[in-house]
Amino acid sequence: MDSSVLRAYGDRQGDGMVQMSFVLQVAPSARAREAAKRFAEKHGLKEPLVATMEECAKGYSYFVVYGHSVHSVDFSEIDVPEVRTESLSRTEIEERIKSQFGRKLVVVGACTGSDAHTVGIDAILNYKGYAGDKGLESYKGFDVYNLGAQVENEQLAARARALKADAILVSQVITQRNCHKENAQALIDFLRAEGWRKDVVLLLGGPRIDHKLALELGFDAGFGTGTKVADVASFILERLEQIGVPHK
Amino acid sequence: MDSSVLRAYGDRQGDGMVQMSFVLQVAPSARAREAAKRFAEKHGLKEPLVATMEECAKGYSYFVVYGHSVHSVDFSEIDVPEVRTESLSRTEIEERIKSQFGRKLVVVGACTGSDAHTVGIDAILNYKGYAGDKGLESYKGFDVYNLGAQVENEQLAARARALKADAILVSQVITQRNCHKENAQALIDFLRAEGWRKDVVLLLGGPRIDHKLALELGFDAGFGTGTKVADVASFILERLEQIGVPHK
Amino acid sequence: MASVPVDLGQVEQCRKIASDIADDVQKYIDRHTSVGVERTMLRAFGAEGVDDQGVPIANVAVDRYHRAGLLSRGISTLVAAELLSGATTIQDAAERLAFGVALEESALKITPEQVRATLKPHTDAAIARIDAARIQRQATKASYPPVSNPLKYVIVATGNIYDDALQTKAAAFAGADIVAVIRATAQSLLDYVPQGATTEGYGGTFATQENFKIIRRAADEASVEFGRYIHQTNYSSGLCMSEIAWMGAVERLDMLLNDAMYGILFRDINMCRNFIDQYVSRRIIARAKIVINTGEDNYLTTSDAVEKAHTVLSSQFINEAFAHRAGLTDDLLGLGHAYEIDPKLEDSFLLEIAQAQLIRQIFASHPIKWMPPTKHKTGDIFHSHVHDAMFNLVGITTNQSIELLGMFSEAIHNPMLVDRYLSLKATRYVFSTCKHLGDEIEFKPDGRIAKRAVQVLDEALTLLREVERDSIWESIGNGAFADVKRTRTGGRGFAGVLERAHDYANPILEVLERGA
Amino acid sequence: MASVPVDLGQVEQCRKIASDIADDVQKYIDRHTSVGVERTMLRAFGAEGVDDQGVPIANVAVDRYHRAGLLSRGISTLVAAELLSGATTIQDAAERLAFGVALEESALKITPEQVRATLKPHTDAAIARIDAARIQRQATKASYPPVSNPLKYVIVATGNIYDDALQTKAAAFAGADIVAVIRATAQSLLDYVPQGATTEGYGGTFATQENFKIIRRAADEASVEFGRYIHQTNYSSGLCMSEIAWMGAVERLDMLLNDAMYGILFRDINMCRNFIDQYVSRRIIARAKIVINTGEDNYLTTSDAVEKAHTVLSSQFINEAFAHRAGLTDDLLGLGHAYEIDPKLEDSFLLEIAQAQLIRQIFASHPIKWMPPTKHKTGDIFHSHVHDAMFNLVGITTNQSIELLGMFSEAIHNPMLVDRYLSLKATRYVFSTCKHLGDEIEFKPDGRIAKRAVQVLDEALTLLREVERDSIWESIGNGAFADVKRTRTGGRGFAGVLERAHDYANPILEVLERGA
Ligand code: B12
Ligand code: B12
Ligand SMILES: Cc1ncc(COP(=O)(O)O)c(C=O)c1O
Ligand SMILES: Cc1ncc(COP(=O)(O)O)c(C=O)c1O
Repeated sequence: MDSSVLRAYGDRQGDGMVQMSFVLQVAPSARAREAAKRFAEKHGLKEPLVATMEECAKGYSYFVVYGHSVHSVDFSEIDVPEVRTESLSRTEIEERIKSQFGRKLVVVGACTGSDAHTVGIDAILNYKGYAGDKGLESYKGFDVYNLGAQVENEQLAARARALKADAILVSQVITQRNCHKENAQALIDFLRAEGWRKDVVLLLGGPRIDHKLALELGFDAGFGTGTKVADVASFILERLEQIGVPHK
Repeated sequence: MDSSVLRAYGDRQGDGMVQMSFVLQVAPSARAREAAKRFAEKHGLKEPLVATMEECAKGYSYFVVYGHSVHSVDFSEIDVPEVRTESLSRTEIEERIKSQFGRKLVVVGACTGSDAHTVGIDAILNYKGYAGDKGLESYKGFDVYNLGAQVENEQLAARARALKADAILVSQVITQRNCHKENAQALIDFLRAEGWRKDVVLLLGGPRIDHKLALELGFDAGFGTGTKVADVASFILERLEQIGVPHK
Repeated sequence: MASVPVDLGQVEQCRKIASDIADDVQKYIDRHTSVGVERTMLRAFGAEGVDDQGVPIANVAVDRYHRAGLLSRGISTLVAAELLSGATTIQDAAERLAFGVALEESALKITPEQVRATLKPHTDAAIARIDAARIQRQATKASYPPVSNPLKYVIVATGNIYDDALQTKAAAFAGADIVAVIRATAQSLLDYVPQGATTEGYGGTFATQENFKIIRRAADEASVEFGRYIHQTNYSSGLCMSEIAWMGAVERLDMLLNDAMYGILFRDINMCRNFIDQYVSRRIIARAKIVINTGEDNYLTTSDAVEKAHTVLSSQFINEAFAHRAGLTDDLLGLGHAYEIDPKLEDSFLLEIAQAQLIRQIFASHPIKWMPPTKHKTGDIFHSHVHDAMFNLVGITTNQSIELLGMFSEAIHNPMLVDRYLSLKATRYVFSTCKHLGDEIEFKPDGRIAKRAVQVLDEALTLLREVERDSIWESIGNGAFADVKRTRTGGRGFAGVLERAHDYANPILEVLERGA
Repeated sequence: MASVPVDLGQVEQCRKIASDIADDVQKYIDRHTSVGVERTMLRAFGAEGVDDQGVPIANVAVDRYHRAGLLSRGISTLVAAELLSGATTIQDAAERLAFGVALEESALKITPEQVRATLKPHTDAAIARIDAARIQRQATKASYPPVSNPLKYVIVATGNIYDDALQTKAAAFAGADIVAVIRATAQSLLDYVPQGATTEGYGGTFATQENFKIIRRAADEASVEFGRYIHQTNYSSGLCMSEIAWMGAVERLDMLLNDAMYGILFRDINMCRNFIDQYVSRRIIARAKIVINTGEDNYLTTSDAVEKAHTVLSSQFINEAFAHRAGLTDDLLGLGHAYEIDPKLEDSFLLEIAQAQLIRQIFASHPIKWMPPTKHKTGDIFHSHVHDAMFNLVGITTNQSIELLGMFSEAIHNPMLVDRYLSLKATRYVFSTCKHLGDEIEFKPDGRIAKRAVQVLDEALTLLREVERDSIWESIGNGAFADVKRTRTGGRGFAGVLERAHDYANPILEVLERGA
């Protein structure tokens, strides 16, 4: 077998074992069990085993099914953008800011739109950080402005401009009906219209954000679940070096 | 929408939401996440959300994915045999045995082959039963012989014949490599060869047994998880009345 | 019953300080009103409907006179003036206020006494509506067998109120005692209450009076079907907190999320506005005998739950003090707290028990609201389910009153039907298998659990002293709660705050303040 | 540490009675041997290989002389005879015994002393092999940091030993301390040990010497990789229990499932055969200082766990008594018990705690083996995971020693890689979050937990008295344990039991019996 072809792994190479759970609008019965089995089969599960069938609401059944999936993906064909910056240590970051810029880098961040989930952006920006990983404020080389929650794009842009921000950090946690995409996109449009999009590093973050999405929306990078502060700092540095921001 | 067409139900009619979990032989990475997403898509999941990706063994990742399944099953097309005997009450059973047969019905049961899982057959046969549902032994109308575990088919057949059994009850819990099917089938073949298959009610039971399978193997009925004693008694009665077993 | 050591002297001091803190604010409250409060009164008199843009008439009328600078006399004064100038009904008066010829200065030359007299029948009717709803609700509830604590509380949030109704029944089927319909993400920032039944919500379903009715009907049907009283909950929070309190009161809601400070901290609602609105909302809630759920649990989703445990307790004393000032009795105070300590922390379970037990003992006659882990949940739904089981265990062992059930899909989506089903199933199991655990164990008097409880109360007292020293206005400015800092004039809705004129009148509020 | 009241006088009585019960059987054991025992000795001397049908030479030789009626002198006597008649090596002797010219009566005219003398170097070598393996194992283990209780024990069961090896490493990666390779369903009924590496097992992988080696290598590699000692376990049970004990001893297994009565009750192995075999297997295990795991947990998968809790305790006393007679010390006795009470039973958690704590206290210096819920598991994997969490909680709170991890897929299949991963993750979480819970609580001295513990010990004593009165042979006949009834001459393998001749010799067993 081509080693780049991935199949599900239960306990032995190639067994294709996957687990599914779902609800069908039918009360438990032998026919309902058969329906669940066929439903699983439609997904490409061979020899599906209906492990449980329980009435979870009147006239609805909940099923857990195991089966051998016939599907596979070719890993060699998958190419997604990843943030490839090498992650620097705290000392490296501090030194490089000193040597390359000779001044503090200004960073402005917010949780925008109607989103009030500040914990993520605080984790990246605030001194205290999250789970022992201290935020950018704890670095001598950064001057940090955290505008908090529910900040409108215009407001964020205005503050960033006034502060001569080197980087703008946007957090989007609420993703219902893709409001995060619209909202993030709107910021980019606004900065472009104002003509200074290119002068600033723009980062997007949140649990449902990935680098690919951020790039598509016009950001320089995207950071998802479990992002470490040093990774963000390293990326900002590298990117600023690329766009050649002057020693203000 | 045709109301007999079943789609998965998350929280709103037609949302098709299903949950899957599986392991792929790849370490966590953005590419691995994308692989999981595509893998889910192959199963017919639209907009799959990879909720978690964790390294569960060196070089293996475990994923939980949610997505909107495009599949459906037409419930009206599903027709599986079900044990349709009306379940009688204890008093009804006792009275009917008295009136229809005027004697005790002889029942012989065992857990056959290398299978040693007696709890299920004990639940059906022994006085004590299981979870408050007392076994056939607790009925005046039944004369019960429980041969226990690991009983060979020949042994079971011989005892049943000697005891002039009205019904033989076989339990099969172990199903690895379909050993239950082979083993159950072998009993039927043996009885057929001996020429008295038709004179006795033959029941198969166990957590992986269903009526359909039991019929296919040549039994009169199959009983799965959660079987109630009264259902079994009712079926035996009805079936004996059908085949017209004499008042011995 | 297992217990932790509680210094009753310290508790008394905390209560005393919280009282002083609230008194300071209450003076401010009593001199002010807000557009939200006035809209509430207009609705309470019976004004209904929206304009051709869908803006509620209550808003149109109140905003118009607020702009005109005449609202400081109170909308009741204006209604009375319209009635005296020929309006035939409250609705007619409201429509005139909204769209009619602007009232002349002269029409306002009525005294508060005249206002009260003119509005007397309408004031009585408003109060009677609350009372009738309360009586009906209490009678219905009494007709079912009592349920033992913790009550099992789940949320539904499909965005479509008819689906929500279906899910309400499904939740009841699966064993829920309380169903809350979650609101759309930004409703708390809307300075009006949407109208009618919602079928296209945004991560939740709007709180509207019609929606309340639809869910009440579903819950009532479920009560009959399952022989258990099904409680209904919604949010009296945000810029319309007092209007929603009114709607909840007359539509027979059993509980309302309602907090003296949540809006300030988590929704950036202006402090002044929020303090005024919470007071009036609570006056209504007190009359309706609805149980409130406060929001201190949110502090721990924001700050670290070990470091900031005491902020929850301090805030509960403050919430209690504010509530007492609005006529709420202890049996209506569902003070919020939560199981939010980082599960990776060794012995974190002991800290959770300590906190839960401490709060249970300090607020012994209060229907404590106990929130599940959320912040440290991940997309690993299997593990998340176990995390919730540990939470359930603390809930039953420390005898919490109202338990919001954890959902294994917390980090992923609003709970689906089956998520709720499985959560209820697991909770029923833990509650039953551990039914008398709390009665059977004792905590070592000098052990980790006891010490933690002592420490949290200590720290809470210290924080309360600081808040008293600085005043609550300043303390919120310094980030005393949830690490969030707000200023007195910042935040949303400040423009809707106004000082009461010396001849301000609010007959409904006056009756509520006088009590039965 | 929380504790339940234990009447030490009752405990002493239980021990005394169990001793008497075992003494009675031991008299029988000392006068008999079995084909299994004799095969073990032949292997221990160094006989290897299979015939052209794949039947082990040990079987061919032993069966041949058993049929010939000459086995009552012991296979050692026959080996010595072959050596004295010209066989050059043990292997040569064994092959002659298997395939060669049958020994003449005259060749057997050697005395036990001659047998011992002739076999001295081989006996010494056999013992030295055990000792060397033990020393190596202990040294390796000592080179890693000690692990705290409960040890986390998982099973692998792919049917292919190379996959099992891979899964062993995966389990170690996820935090397992102990890995057991489950055997194929019917191996215990085989009267021979299969040979070589297994790649096509039936719901498990055969216990073979080669398989033991392969897993030991994987576990050793994992120990190095993860800096934690990974223990290996298998089953010394069934018709080959003593042979497998030997293999386990020399292949450096850390634990063996080994019980004085399991085979009788759950495998319908003949009582006489099983008692003889367990004794010899334990003599070897004692020398190797392997920890045994007894099988009382199985009683509760068969009978009701509330009604029959005391049968577990009674049987543990009996297993202990048998073990002492075979030279096993308490630190090697992993007495089994289980969390098998119907979870639907109110307060079942209290009963589980009571039992777990009682056994922990009575067998305070024993490495108790604690088994997860299995019987009441269903295919609802989410719920099953929660059920296991409650089990884990009792494990850490009552400080069990060896905990078999529950699997959420228990009712479905042998655990897959991810099932094990999730179970380990959840167990690590519960153990850590509740690390010192047991130190922090006390059980009410007269509460439900305490009373239950007292009751179980009471009933255990009563049952032991009955067993003593009736003898164990009769008691098993009456269904005293696991509701299973067996007769003295019924069951499998009785034909392989034989009385020792007056000049029976078994030099290896003699050394083992003499001890160091
Ligand atoms: C805490 C919390 C809250 C708190 C927020 C408190 C606060 N001050 O932030 C409160 C209680 C107020 C709250 C309210 C609501 N919440 Co909320 N909440 C959560 C919760 C439990 C945890 C989020 C969190 O703090 N995670 C910890 C942080 C550290 O992780 P993170 O945000 O992912 O951040 C990391 C990375 O993503 C990254 N990152 C994040 N941002 C950025 C930005 C940049 C530039 C970079 C580089 C990196 C980066 O770095 C961080 C560190 O690694 C989640 C569920 C969950 N467990 O995820 C729900 C959740 C996010 N909430 C949700 C919802 C729906 C709401 C409400 C709308 C509910 C309602 N209807 O009333 C309200 C409204 C809030 C609003 N308008 O925004 C949903 C969102 C669904 C969705 N995807 O749209 C969730 C998933 C819960 C659920 N199951 O429904 N919530
Ligand atoms: C208890 C148990 C044991 C006990 C059995 C004790 C005993 N005296 O029966 C012990 C510990 C000895 C045991 C051993 C083994 N077990 Co086991 N065991 C179980 C367990 C935990 C519960 C089964 C049970 O008792 N259920 C309760 C009864 C009441 O339910 P039931 O059997 O379904 O019976 C009901 C119906 O099915 C029906 N019914 C059943 N039979 C019949 C017959 C008739 C005629 C009728 C009408 C109805 C009927 O009515 C009953 C009442 O409603 C299951 C896991 C689980 N939770 O299901 C594993 C399980 C069945 N065991 C399993 C295995 C692999 C083994 C072993 C092979 C493990 C090993 N490698 O060592 C051994 C060997 C046993 C052997 N040779 O048979 C697997 C089987 C996998 C498979 N499908 O093939 C399971 C699923 C565990 C797992 N996850 O791997 N086991
Ligand atoms: C007191 C209170 N109000 C309201 C909410 C809900 O938020 P929103 O105002 O967005 O509806 C919460 C959520 O936890 C709360 O605790
Ligand atoms: C002591 C003992 N031996 C063996 C086994 C396993 O069964 P088998 O003999 O089929 O390998 C168990 C299972 O629980 C056991 O407890």
